[in-house]
Amino acid sequence: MKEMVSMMMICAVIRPERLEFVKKDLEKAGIYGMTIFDVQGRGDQKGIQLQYRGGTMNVDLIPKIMVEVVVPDGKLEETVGIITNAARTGKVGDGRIFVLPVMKSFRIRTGEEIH
Amino acid sequence: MKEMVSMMMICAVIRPERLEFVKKDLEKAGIYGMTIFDVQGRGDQKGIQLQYRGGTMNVDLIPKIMVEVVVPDGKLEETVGIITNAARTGKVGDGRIFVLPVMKSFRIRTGEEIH
Amino acid sequence: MKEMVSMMMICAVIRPERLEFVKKDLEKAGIYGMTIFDVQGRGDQKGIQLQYRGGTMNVDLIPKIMVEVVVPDGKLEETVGIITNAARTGKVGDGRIFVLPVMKSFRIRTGEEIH
Amino acid sequence: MSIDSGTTAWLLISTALVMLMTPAVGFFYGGLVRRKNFISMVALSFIVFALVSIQWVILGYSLAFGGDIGGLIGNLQHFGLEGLDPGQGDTAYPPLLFVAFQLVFATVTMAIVTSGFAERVRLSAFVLFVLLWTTLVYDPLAHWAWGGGWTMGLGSLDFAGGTVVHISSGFAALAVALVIGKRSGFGQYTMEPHNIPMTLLGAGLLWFGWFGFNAGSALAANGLAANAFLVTNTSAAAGALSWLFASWIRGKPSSLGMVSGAIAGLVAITPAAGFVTVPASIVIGVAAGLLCYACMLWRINRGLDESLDAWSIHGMGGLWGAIATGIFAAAAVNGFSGLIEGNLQQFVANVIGALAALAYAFVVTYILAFVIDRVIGLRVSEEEEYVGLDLSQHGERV
Amino acid sequence: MSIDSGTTAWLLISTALVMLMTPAVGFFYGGLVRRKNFISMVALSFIVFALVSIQWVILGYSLAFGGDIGGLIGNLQHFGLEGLDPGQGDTAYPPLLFVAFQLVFATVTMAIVTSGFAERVRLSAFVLFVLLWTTLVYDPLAHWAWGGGWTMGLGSLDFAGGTVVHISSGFAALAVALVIGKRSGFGQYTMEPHNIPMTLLGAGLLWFGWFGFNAGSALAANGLAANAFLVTNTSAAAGALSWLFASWIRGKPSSLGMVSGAIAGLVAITPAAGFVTVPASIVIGVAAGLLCYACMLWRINRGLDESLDAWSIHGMGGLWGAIATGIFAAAAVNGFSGLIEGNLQQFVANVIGALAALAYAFVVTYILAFVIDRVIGLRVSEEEEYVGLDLSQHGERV
Amino acid sequence: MSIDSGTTAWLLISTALVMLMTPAVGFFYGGLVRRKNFISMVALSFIVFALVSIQWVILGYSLAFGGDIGGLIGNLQHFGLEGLDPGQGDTAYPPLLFVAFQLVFATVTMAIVTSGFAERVRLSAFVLFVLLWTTLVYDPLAHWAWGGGWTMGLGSLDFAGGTVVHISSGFAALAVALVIGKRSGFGQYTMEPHNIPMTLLGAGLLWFGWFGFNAGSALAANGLAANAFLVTNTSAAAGALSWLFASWIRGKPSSLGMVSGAIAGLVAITPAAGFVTVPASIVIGVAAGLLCYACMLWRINRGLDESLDAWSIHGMGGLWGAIATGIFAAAAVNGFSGLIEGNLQQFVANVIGALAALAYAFVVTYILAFVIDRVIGLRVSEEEEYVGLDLSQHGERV
Ligand SMILES: Nc1ncnc2c1ncn2[C@@H]1O[C@H](COP(=O)(O)OP(=O)(O)O)[C@@H](O)[C@H]1O
Ligand SMILES: Nc1ncnc2c1ncn2[C@@H]1O[C@H](COP(=O)(O)OP(=O)(O)O)[C@@H](O)[C@H]1O
Ligand SMILES: Nc1ncnc2c1ncn2[C@@H]1O[C@H](COP(=O)(O)OP(=O)(O)O)[C@@H](O)[C@H]1O
Repeated sequence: MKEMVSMMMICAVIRPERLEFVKKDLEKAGIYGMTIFDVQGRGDQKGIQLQYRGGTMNVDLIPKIMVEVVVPDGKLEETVGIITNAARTGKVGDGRIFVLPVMKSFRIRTGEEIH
Repeated sequence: MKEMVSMMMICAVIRPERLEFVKKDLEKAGIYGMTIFDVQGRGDQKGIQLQYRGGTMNVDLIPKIMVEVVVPDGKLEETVGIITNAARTGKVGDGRIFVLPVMKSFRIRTGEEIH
Repeated sequence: MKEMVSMMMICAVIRPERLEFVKKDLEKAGIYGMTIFDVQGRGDQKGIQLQYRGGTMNVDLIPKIMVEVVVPDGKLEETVGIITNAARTGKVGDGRIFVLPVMKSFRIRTGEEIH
Repeated sequence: MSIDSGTTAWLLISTALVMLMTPAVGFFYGGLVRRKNFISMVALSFIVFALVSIQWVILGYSLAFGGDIGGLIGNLQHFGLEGLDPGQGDTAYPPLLFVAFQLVFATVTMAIVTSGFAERVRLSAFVLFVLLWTTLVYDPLAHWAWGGGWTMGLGSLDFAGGTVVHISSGFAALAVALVIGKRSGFGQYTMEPHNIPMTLLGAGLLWFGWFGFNAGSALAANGLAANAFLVTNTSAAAGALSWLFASWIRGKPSSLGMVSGAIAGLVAITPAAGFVTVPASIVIGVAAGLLCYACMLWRINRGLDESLDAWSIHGMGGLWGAIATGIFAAAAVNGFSGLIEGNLQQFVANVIGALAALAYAFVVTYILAFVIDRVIGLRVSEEEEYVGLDLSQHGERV
Repeated sequence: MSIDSGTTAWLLISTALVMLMTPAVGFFYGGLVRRKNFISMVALSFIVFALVSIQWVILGYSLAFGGDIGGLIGNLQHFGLEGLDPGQGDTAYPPLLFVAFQLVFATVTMAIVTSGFAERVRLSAFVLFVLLWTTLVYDPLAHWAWGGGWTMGLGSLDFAGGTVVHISSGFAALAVALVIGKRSGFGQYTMEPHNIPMTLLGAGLLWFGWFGFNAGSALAANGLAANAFLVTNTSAAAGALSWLFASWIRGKPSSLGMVSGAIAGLVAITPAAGFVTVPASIVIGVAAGLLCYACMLWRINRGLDESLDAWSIHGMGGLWGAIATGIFAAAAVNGFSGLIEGNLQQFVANVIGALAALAYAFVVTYILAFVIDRVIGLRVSEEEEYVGLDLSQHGERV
Repeated sequence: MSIDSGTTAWLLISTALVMLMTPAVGFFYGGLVRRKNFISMVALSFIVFALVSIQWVILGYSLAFGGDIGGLIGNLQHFGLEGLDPGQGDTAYPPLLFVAFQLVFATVTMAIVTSGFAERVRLSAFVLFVLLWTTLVYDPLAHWAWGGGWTMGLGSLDFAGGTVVHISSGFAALAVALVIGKRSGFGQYTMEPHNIPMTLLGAGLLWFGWFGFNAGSALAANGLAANAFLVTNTSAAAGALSWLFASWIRGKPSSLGMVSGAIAGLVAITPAAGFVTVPASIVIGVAAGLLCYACMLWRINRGLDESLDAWSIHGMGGLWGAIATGIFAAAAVNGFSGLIEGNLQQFVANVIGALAALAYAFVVTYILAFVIDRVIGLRVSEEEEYVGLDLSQHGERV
């Protein structure tokens, strides 16, 4: 598959308040292209436990931002590293990064394929 | 590819009103991690036909929820089964599940790779 | 991989105002299924530069629409072509198309796998 | 009697304040439904306002305030506002202004009823229902209580519309809900309010408009209006707090609970506003919040889909208010005594007035809704309901 | 003449009600544009309010209501409100209150004009335009109709601003739209209203505020005010229903159509409110809804991007209202007769007054917009327009 | 003295207008916070309204307006509104109406203070704080300035609440913010306002309600009310423009800047509205916009998280207004002269009145917040704050 897939889509689920840092750090590394959208997520911790009088209340879907960055294979590690560092607070809920293979990639404006 | 890809991303487009059931059933099976967001979709039925006086009106984009769950290969079948059952009403518009290969997966908090 | 993957997910990031055209042209070609959602993106141009008095201001995240269409391998080229043509204005910001492999695909209503 | 400019100024602005309550009901309700029915819910309130505005000047005013026929209804002497001179009359305000002031009561009453139709009514059937309901239910009830009808003769006290407006609309909504049936999916999955801030906005505007409703009903800018104003506000605040704290004991104190309690307090003080003191209004408001909260819980437990709780808040709150008026009326305020001051007769008259309005509104509405449903169908199709009324009835989308 | 407290109370609150109409126009328009221009649209209305408020107390009031110069304009005797005593005057209300009441008319007129600028105006050019337009167009027209100018002398009737406010702003918006050009993409893809509930909110507040506008224009709390109040509401309701049903025949009955019809009815009754009866107001409202709907369809067919329909609703609705006043004026209401009561002269005077306002507003606005466009540029760059005015003009985002 | 209906009508509606300001503050603030705290912010304003409404009729009114005890506080003669007859009194309006009018001032003051609590307060602690603050801070200050207390005796002028309402709430918010601490993440990442249109809506309603606040404070419908009305509007407009243009020089002219400037202008004119002329109000408004803008920039630079700028706008704007009243008061308006007319004494009295309110409000609030924080905890847990107050305090979600 390595030979066939030369680009990767990095799907990073991050805390909304870390977006600015991720954007800036990617920019510094010359990585501008990205697509983001609002999501909600729960992780292995099953959300956040709120102390609530006698009992507790569980808020299980927490707002996050999904950042999708498509990069050539060679830039994968660097990009993942940058995002990880910029998005990390060290506390539960920092999120995940999933890397998906991209078979092909096109620029709509020109119709050309990007490699 | 099976050897290289050990995790799968399940992208399930479901009816918004079935989300609670999907969440609960996955929880029961010990599957907590998920990312969701609002989408709109049309299926092969080209949306919903509304009787409208003489004529008809076609509403072609219907609100849905996208549920993304990344699971290890071994849990794929079970997870798909749970979602399918929980999301099903039996009527047109129940949605689709697409399974995408995940090349790598990281936990941002620790930076570690997840297998 | 070709043998194992018989469907592809086309992820097209397009201008919101081109959505109608993309929808109509796909419809003409008999392609109805699609899932869309609102995203924001920046491309290699780092967003849009606004002349702003003495200085300039950079708006780097521009609203786009993500159109996801899952098609059998055989229809990939045609579909990409249709989307590209319908979404193109020829100006910077027209967007990208990324093609991801789909391992499996199910119809929730029936539980059947789609090929 | 010559026109008094101060009285007239107060009635003019009161009328405008009450007018605002109709769209406010729309926003209050609109925030509570699902996103796909937001526009529909607000639009219903505007449609009500437009239809009833026209019906009232042509027919409704005369049915309510025309010469009495057997204590039941007014005659057609004022059809098309015939015989009303804009400038003269035997009141300190112009007769036409009274027409306008009463008009906005008729509209907001009808708007409250939309609770029972929420998220599932066919627009064409709704238009028909509005025209018939306001004519067959509201106009007679207004005549009974204020236009020289039999409950007025009985001495039943209703300062600003506890029976005419709230009991009638609340129980009408219940009847409608029974006929039209539950929303598809009700009880199977949660139907969360999609835009709570819009409901809070509606609540704020309702509270604001209610000063015109109750203090305007003094029909003068005097001490009675001031009393009505202050007890109205006090009861609303008391209702908000009692519901808030009651729900806090059971779980989280929601903002929706708080404003529901405020509306409950406003409803309950409505018939009493010109008869009770401020301390009594605290009691009335606290009880209204608790009662309506309990009624809402009961309704939900029973699986009744009177969707936006017009019944538990307006119906039951109005019932409590009518009874409370018979209990707490204080001679010092307006010359009328209630049970506490030993006047059992007043209490009985008020109970009779309230139950009569309740029974009449419920029964006639039930029949009306039933007939319309059989003849042209009250409810949209399953697909239209699934897609939402915004799209299916108006071709619009939030 | 000594101050009457009732009259003064009514004018105070009427002024506040009309003040609310300017942000209401902002929300009405803001819901109709695309999301990226929502803040801009509301902000324009606030900017208008602030700028015209200052211009009016310094210069505008004097130009409109200062001593007459040749029937065309007022002199500068009240520059900076010079010579106006807060407490005394020859009216039953304080002179300063009249200044405030007229001020809010000037602001809302200007706010309506923003329709023609929607989603494409450069903020700096807009500021300049506002200051010049209110001085060169609004102030003279207000003088003509109400300040002792030539149309007033002619006997042309305009109770609350059909010519001064609506014809002038509607045709000004048309002129602006012609100069500034279509929004990029107009006619190529649909530009859907992004937030219909906010438009409905704006409509509700406009309807509410309009009671101050029309009934306040009686300048007294009396039978005339009551008449104006009731015909205003009736015409609005009639307009809402006629547009609703007309559009229902062609397709889905949209909530936007309904509130557009209500505004059309409110516009048309504005010049007539103090002169016509309730039955006449039904006719005026129904016709307004149908006419303005037809004008809107015509405009869209013609590919004209007068984006938010100030022209079809305020311009054409105002024109109809001015003419209708000449037709339906009834002596019983206010001593003036129209065509129906055989007074051709009144009809002619009203037509002349309306056409004069129309021509003056259109021509002067066109020249003004044209000159500003050439000198400093009225329109944002293509990129700024694409990104939206919220971001490009205000650096803000919904 | 017999009741005057015009005066009463104006006070009734003014009370309703001021009532609307409390939810308006909720929406103004709600749009400025992050989405997860929108409901909370609006709910706080409703809770304030309900709590203070009850406290006022039981205790607050008597503390503020009961018989004077040493110039510091009122006695309990009016506990539970004891001894107030709805109908009679020595004013042209009913005594109960004065209770209601003053009530809505107490509520809006408290609502402004929520700025310092934004996005991090525990609901139960807040309820306690409200009851104590309005009793220990607001009621005495109201007594000092209006109820026969020592600053009133001193001759310090405060027409509609510059010291009592604005200085006190602004500096109280500052004290609260110091005690409760910064929002987690403040200064590390941007916390953008999540719904600017709702803030603009709140601003529009505040501007509207402020006419009742200032012109209502004339306690009559006369020339003084008209003057207060017009200078209020003028100062608001001037403040909006000065902040707008000042921020334009530094960057984009934001809509939030503009409405903040308008509020600044409204705040500053509040104590002055019945004493200064229209030209002076332009100066007061322009200066208010610039001063409050500078204070906001200073606060942000200092890393102070008084989150929604009650301090810079109400606190500092109110301070400027109180001083400006001492400067610009013109005998022609209301018989009082300020510094400009050579009356140094007035200036000194006003400065003393302002500083006393400032010091008292700041110190007592600080102690109060500190004690509550130690005893039961003012702030939610880190998790609750992260999830947002809507969910964690109310169990609701936008
Ligand atoms: N298995 C999964 N599939 C899809 N999304 C996931 C999965 N696990 C976590 N996520 C996403 O990552 C987010 C953070 O996960 P969480 O477990 O809370 O953080 P952490 O990785 O710090 O333990 C979740 O809110 C969710 O959006
Ligand atoms: N080819 C496709 N590509 C992407 N999304 C699809 C595709 N087909 C269907 N979907 C998504 O699945 C949803 C349900 O599809 P639909 O055909 O209506 O249901 P059913 O599978 O019950 O026939 C659609 O709304 C859309 O979001
Ligand atoms: N590397 C990338 N990864 C993810 N999304 C991208 C990437 N590059 C571009 N995009 C998406 O495509 C959109 C258009 O890209 P842009 O570079 O502005 O257009 P063009 O392809 O015309 O140069 C962006 O707004 C973004 O959403």
